[in-house]
Amino acid sequence: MADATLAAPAATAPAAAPADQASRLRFNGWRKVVLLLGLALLWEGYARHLGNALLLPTFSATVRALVEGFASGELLARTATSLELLLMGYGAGLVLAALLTALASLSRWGAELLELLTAMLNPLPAVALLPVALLWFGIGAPSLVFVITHAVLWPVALSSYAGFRSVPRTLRMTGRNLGLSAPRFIIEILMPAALPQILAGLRLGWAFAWRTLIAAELVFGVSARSGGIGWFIYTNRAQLETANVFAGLLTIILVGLIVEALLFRGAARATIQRWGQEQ
Amino acid sequence: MADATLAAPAATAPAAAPADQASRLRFNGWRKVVLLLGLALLWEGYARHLGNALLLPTFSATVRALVEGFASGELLARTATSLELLLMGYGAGLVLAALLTALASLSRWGAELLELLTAMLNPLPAVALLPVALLWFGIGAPSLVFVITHAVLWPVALSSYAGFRSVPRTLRMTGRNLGLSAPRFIIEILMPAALPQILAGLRLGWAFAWRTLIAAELVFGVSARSGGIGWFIYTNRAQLETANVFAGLLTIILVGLIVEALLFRGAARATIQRWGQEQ
Amino acid sequence: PQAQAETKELRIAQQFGIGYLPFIVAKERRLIEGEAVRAGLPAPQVEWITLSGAAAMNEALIAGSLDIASAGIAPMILTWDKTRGTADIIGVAALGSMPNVLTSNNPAVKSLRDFTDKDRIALPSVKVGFQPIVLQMAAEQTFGQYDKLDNLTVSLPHPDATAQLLSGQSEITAHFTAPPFIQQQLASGKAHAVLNSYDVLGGPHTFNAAYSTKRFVEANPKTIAVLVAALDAANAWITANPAEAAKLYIAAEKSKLDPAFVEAIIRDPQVRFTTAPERATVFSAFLFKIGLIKRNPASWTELFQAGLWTKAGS
Amino acid sequence: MGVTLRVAEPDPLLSLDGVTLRYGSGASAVTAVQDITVDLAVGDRLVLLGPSGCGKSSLLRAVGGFQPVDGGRIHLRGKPVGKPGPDRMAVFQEFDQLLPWRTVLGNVRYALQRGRGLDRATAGKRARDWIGRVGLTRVLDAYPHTLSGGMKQRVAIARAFALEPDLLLMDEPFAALDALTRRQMQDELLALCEQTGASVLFVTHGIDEAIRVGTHVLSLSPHPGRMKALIPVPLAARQRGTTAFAQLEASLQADLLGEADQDTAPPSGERRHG
Amino acid sequence: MGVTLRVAEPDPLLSLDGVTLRYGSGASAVTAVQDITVDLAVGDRLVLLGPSGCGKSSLLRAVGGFQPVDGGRIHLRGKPVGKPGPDRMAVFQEFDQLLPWRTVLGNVRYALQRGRGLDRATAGKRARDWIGRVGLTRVLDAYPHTLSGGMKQRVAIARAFALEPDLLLMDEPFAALDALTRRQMQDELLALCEQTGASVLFVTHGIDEAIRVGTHVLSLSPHPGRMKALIPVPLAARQRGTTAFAQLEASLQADLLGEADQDTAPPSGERRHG
Ligand SMILES: Nc1ncnc2c1ncn2[C@@H]1O[C@H](COP(=O)(O)OP(=O)(O)OP(=O)(O)O)[C@@H](O)[C@H]1O
Ligand SMILES: Nc1ncnc2c1ncn2[C@@H]1O[C@H](COP(=O)(O)OP(=O)(O)OP(=O)(O)O)[C@@H](O)[C@H]1O
Ligand SMILES: [Mg+2]
Ligand SMILES: [Mg+2]
Repeated sequence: MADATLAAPAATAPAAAPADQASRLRFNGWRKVVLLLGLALLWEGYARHLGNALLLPTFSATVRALVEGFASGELLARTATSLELLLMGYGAGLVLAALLTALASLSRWGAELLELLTAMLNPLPAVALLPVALLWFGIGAPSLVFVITHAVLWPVALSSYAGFRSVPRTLRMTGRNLGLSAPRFIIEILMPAALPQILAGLRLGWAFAWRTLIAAELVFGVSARSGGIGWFIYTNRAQLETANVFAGLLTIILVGLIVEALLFRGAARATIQRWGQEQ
Repeated sequence: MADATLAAPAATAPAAAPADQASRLRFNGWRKVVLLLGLALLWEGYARHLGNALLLPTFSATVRALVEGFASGELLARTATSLELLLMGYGAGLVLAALLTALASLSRWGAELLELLTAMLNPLPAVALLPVALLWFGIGAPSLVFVITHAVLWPVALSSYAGFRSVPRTLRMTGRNLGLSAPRFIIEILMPAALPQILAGLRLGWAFAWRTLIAAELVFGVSARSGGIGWFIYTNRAQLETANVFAGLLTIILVGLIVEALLFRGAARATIQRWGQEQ
Repeated sequence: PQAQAETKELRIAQQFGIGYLPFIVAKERRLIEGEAVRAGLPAPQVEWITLSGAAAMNEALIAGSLDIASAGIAPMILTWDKTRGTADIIGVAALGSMPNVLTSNNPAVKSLRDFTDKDRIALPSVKVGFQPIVLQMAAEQTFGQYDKLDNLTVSLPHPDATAQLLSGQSEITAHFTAPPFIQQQLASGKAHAVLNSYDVLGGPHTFNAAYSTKRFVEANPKTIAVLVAALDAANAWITANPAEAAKLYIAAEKSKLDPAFVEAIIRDPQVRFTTAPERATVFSAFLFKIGLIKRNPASWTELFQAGLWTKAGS
Repeated sequence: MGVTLRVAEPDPLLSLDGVTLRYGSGASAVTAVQDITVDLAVGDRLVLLGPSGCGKSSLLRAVGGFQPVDGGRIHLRGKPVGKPGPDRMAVFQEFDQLLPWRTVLGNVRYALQRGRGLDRATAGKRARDWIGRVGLTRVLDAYPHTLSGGMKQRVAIARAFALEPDLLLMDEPFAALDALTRRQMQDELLALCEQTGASVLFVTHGIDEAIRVGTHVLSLSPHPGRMKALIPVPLAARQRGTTAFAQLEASLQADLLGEADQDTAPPSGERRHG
Repeated sequence: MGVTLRVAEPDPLLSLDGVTLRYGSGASAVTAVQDITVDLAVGDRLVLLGPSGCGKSSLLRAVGGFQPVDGGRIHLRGKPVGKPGPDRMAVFQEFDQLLPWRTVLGNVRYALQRGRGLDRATAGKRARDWIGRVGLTRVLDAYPHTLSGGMKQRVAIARAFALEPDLLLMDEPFAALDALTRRQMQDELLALCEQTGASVLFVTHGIDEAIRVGTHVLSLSPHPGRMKALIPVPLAARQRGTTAFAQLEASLQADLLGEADQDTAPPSGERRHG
């Protein structure tokens, strides 16, 4: 029967899964590597078939550019600059999202405000914030942090709040039964209970922070000195150094993969998977 | 005791809430209006205090520009164009997200692929897709639809998949007990069970579709004839017609509010709230 | 028979601004179609597209989504150099000469030497755009060091930079800009001119140029000739009817600008609508000197297609 | 057996006065319980006995402060019952009342820290003690999702007992337990009450359990739950095997089984077998 | 009472052969049940009786195909048990086994449509019938979250019964029901078995229920669950009040209560009261 069950769809795999967790983890890694290799080969093949290095360099050319970029130290410095901005904006976004979501779960007014602000501001592109950002924060890094915050705040708040709202009634009653204060109720009951959704929000926020950073670096007044990886991409794009452009994008992909593997997966494994909140 | 309980935090309001749902709905609307008025007043006040119409027009000036824009028919036409693109991209994104998520819940390989692609592609800015988009779809609308699809696909897929993974074991077993085929299991069990998360993903996808559309309209090329609301914003920005720029943004906000009120709230009320999946 | 081999449709991309007036006139007055008929060719299906920035132009051109791109002369030369042996782009025609001006709202700034660490110079694009290159040329002339001012530059689109400069509430104290923003800023009284690109280049120079791939130009010589003829016709018309040209521009761009204001820009003696490139080699020489291009064209004819060689370019 | 109204206690711990609970509003409103009037003195253990869906859980939730009342009043020590609090610890009917992100020990310890304000060490010690008493020392560090149904309920019981509340609200707490464990839990409950003087509101479907655990039994009519009888359990009846027990059991059994639930029992026309 | 191994059925519906179930791996592995060997003929109703946490639910899940076996084999009609299917309908122990987005009627009808391939109208008719039999006609159009615990379980029971499976897997299905409703459900179960020849695997903590429902009782030892005794229930014992019943009940009671669970029972040192 073990065979039969294993043949069943993975989505419906029995909860006994932890049984061979250790071996599975190794297995997963293996599959990821195969998939990554496959994607790289696909890229290489398509780019060669296309034969237009100005538009789409081969994977190998991109890797060469990446290695050179890191060897020269430029790509590393640019990545560091971007990551610094990103983390500041991400942090600020998380703090604001936490505050807004807390407010929303504490009072009807807060809930209405969160819903309203999310529906109104979330669709606005970063450009829309430009005038206000420049007014409040001036040129350069602080404005960038501001738009990154905007990019992170809404997805995280929306996901978390949706998570809060679907915490089962019994769990809520358990928390209230202990006479918890509002902050404790939020931090010690709602947040862990909504962690799967919060984590999904954090992942999305992270991705949108990147997107926004890159898109905004051009419009938001960065100077050659302080430019991050967006600057690297744009200047190389303007010079048709396409391999470098893709090296920059590949860097973002690599950072994404590392953060996903180390941070988000790790966090999920240490929490919601361990707690049985996720299959 | 009724008083005492009502005084309790809203987040912990008893499940008896549906009791006065009808009266509550009216109440909600009232609060929203108050909040909206407050935000409008804040805008007006701050803009007047600033006294720099070039950077930030007053709310009233923006409304005037909005009314004129709609009266002349231009804003309406632009909005219609944008909405059309948006819906196409949104639709394509949803279909792809559904396919990817289904694949991910059917096989381990699919799951790994989804996780990998999301971690890799989600952080990439629209500009990264430009070469490929141009190659595949040429300049103009199809490319725009392509990047909107990219913007919608990942948040929806990620949220849905997170939702799928946190469907309780008993519910999964119930579905499997009926010997459902894989598509049925996904459509009739996993999807409704994960609806709170899917709805959150749809909301986010909607917002990101807008953001991307506006940002991409110029990068991806439009002709004056076919330009949408992004074109409206850009041309007015190029002419320093700031009130019109904000009228364009206000239009996005209004569309966002309407879609939220009619579509997402309505959908939530007809489903997850009715089914007790959300407090 | 040869005409039939040529393209039936022509996809032309422009950017924002009055610098693209010849394109706008050709579009609105259907000059390309007219010239084609005059040359005995079937009128091509012309599609006019607006794109922002040279990079998107280049990618679209290289991807084959565009037939004719347009950008500042400096980025075009850069692209010409970068694509030698691959996409092989080549200039089709200049889109006129007009000065760009470095303006400032800081009364203390009278010349490049007066900039301090507190000043910020807004440029519409990064590093290799038209204005950054001219600024570097000026810095080279002033300080003997072309990247002397790079640390003061920030990238900000023309309209935003203009708003910032005029607001006086921002760190932006200078802006290297193009018509009509120059005239708007100067007219406001809040900014003054610090540097004129004509002075840097030593005279009138091409601002924008239209370009395509060698392959397209060679496959469609007649169409290209028609295009150049249409641009020449547009330029002639503009010069002859500045008031009407202003009105046409305002109508086509749905601009809120005052027609008299636009007309004044068109009538500005420094502004010349011509398809002949001017001082293109000054740019290429500088770009070669600072190592941005690997080959220094001996003559402007290397940069532009043969159909233009009869013009009095430089 | 008619409705035996409780003589009003002079200084009741808990007093319900004409309590009515409803769900929904307007035409679709469902009345869960109607007009419940009963007092609980300190040390009383009131067992709610009644058919499925008659509103027992709702009533417990109302007393716990989790649910508003739609008619009548609930007073605790003379004051209207307010927000939920650890003075009224509840064991809910559902299996998902443990915090999934805390271990068995963590769940009980956390409740003690927050509900009783104990420091971590003291709370941990007391938690271990109670987890031992419900027989779960083996799974001290297990997360709730790895427990069986009965084990989860025992953790919730240990948590409620450990907090030594004035009033215990227990909603079919022992339903998922085997006979032996159930008896042990009953013993623990009685011992706790004796020791701390706690009062209990207890829902069960077992008549013998009702007699064993309760000082009084409130039997409710089928949906919507109305008071059918309030029966004191004589001390003599508490011992199983005595005639007093047998008599009380028989009378309760007749009360519950005899009057068929017109609402929840299948109409005779619908039944084919049995 | 020793372990009475079942004589192998000639053509068993279900046969468990040395079944062992484990959770986790390596040092942290927990054995839920060990070495269970038993055959079920068509029409047999095997009751699993055993202390909380001894692996009854796990065993049911394994037979249902929801969980892999870690030792031994499970055969259904001679073939290794495969994926779950409507031929083995389960009533789970948890309350959240209804689809929250379907009404009471919808839940049962949907199961009939998918599990039995009936069209909507036929399925609806049969669903109504069964919902009536579990006494829930009143809440036909209610969503699960508005039901009481016992009502939810009854919907699940109606759903399982309506599908008329070959093998019913019932995990403490009547634990949340009052005595009257419980008896009605037992009757429905027995009638259904008689009518369709269904076999049943039934978990309960009630000894009287075990005797009333089962043709055989398998008593399990405390964690990890091993077979302690497999006792056939003589026809004579099925009627409550008979001496055969009383004897069997007493013997089972002694079996369950007598041998204290060394693992789950509180160590004597830890107990302070009672
Ligand atoms: N959230 C709710 N919304 C609407 N009706 C509800 C809700 N909760 C319970 N009810 C209804 O109230 C009545 C009483 O429910 P309650 O859970 O209190 O019953 P109970 O006596 O605990 O039953 P059981 O013994 O089955 O647990 C039932 O008819 C039920 O349908
Ligand atoms: N998902 C799981 N992971 C790890 N251990 C588990 C898991 N599920 C159950 N167990 C363990 O397996 C054993 C048997 O659990 P099971 O639920 O089968 O018991 P049970 O006999 O049904 O108990 P109850 O009568 O309390 O419902 C228990 O010790 C439990 O801790
Ligand atoms: Mg109940
Ligand atoms: Mg169990």
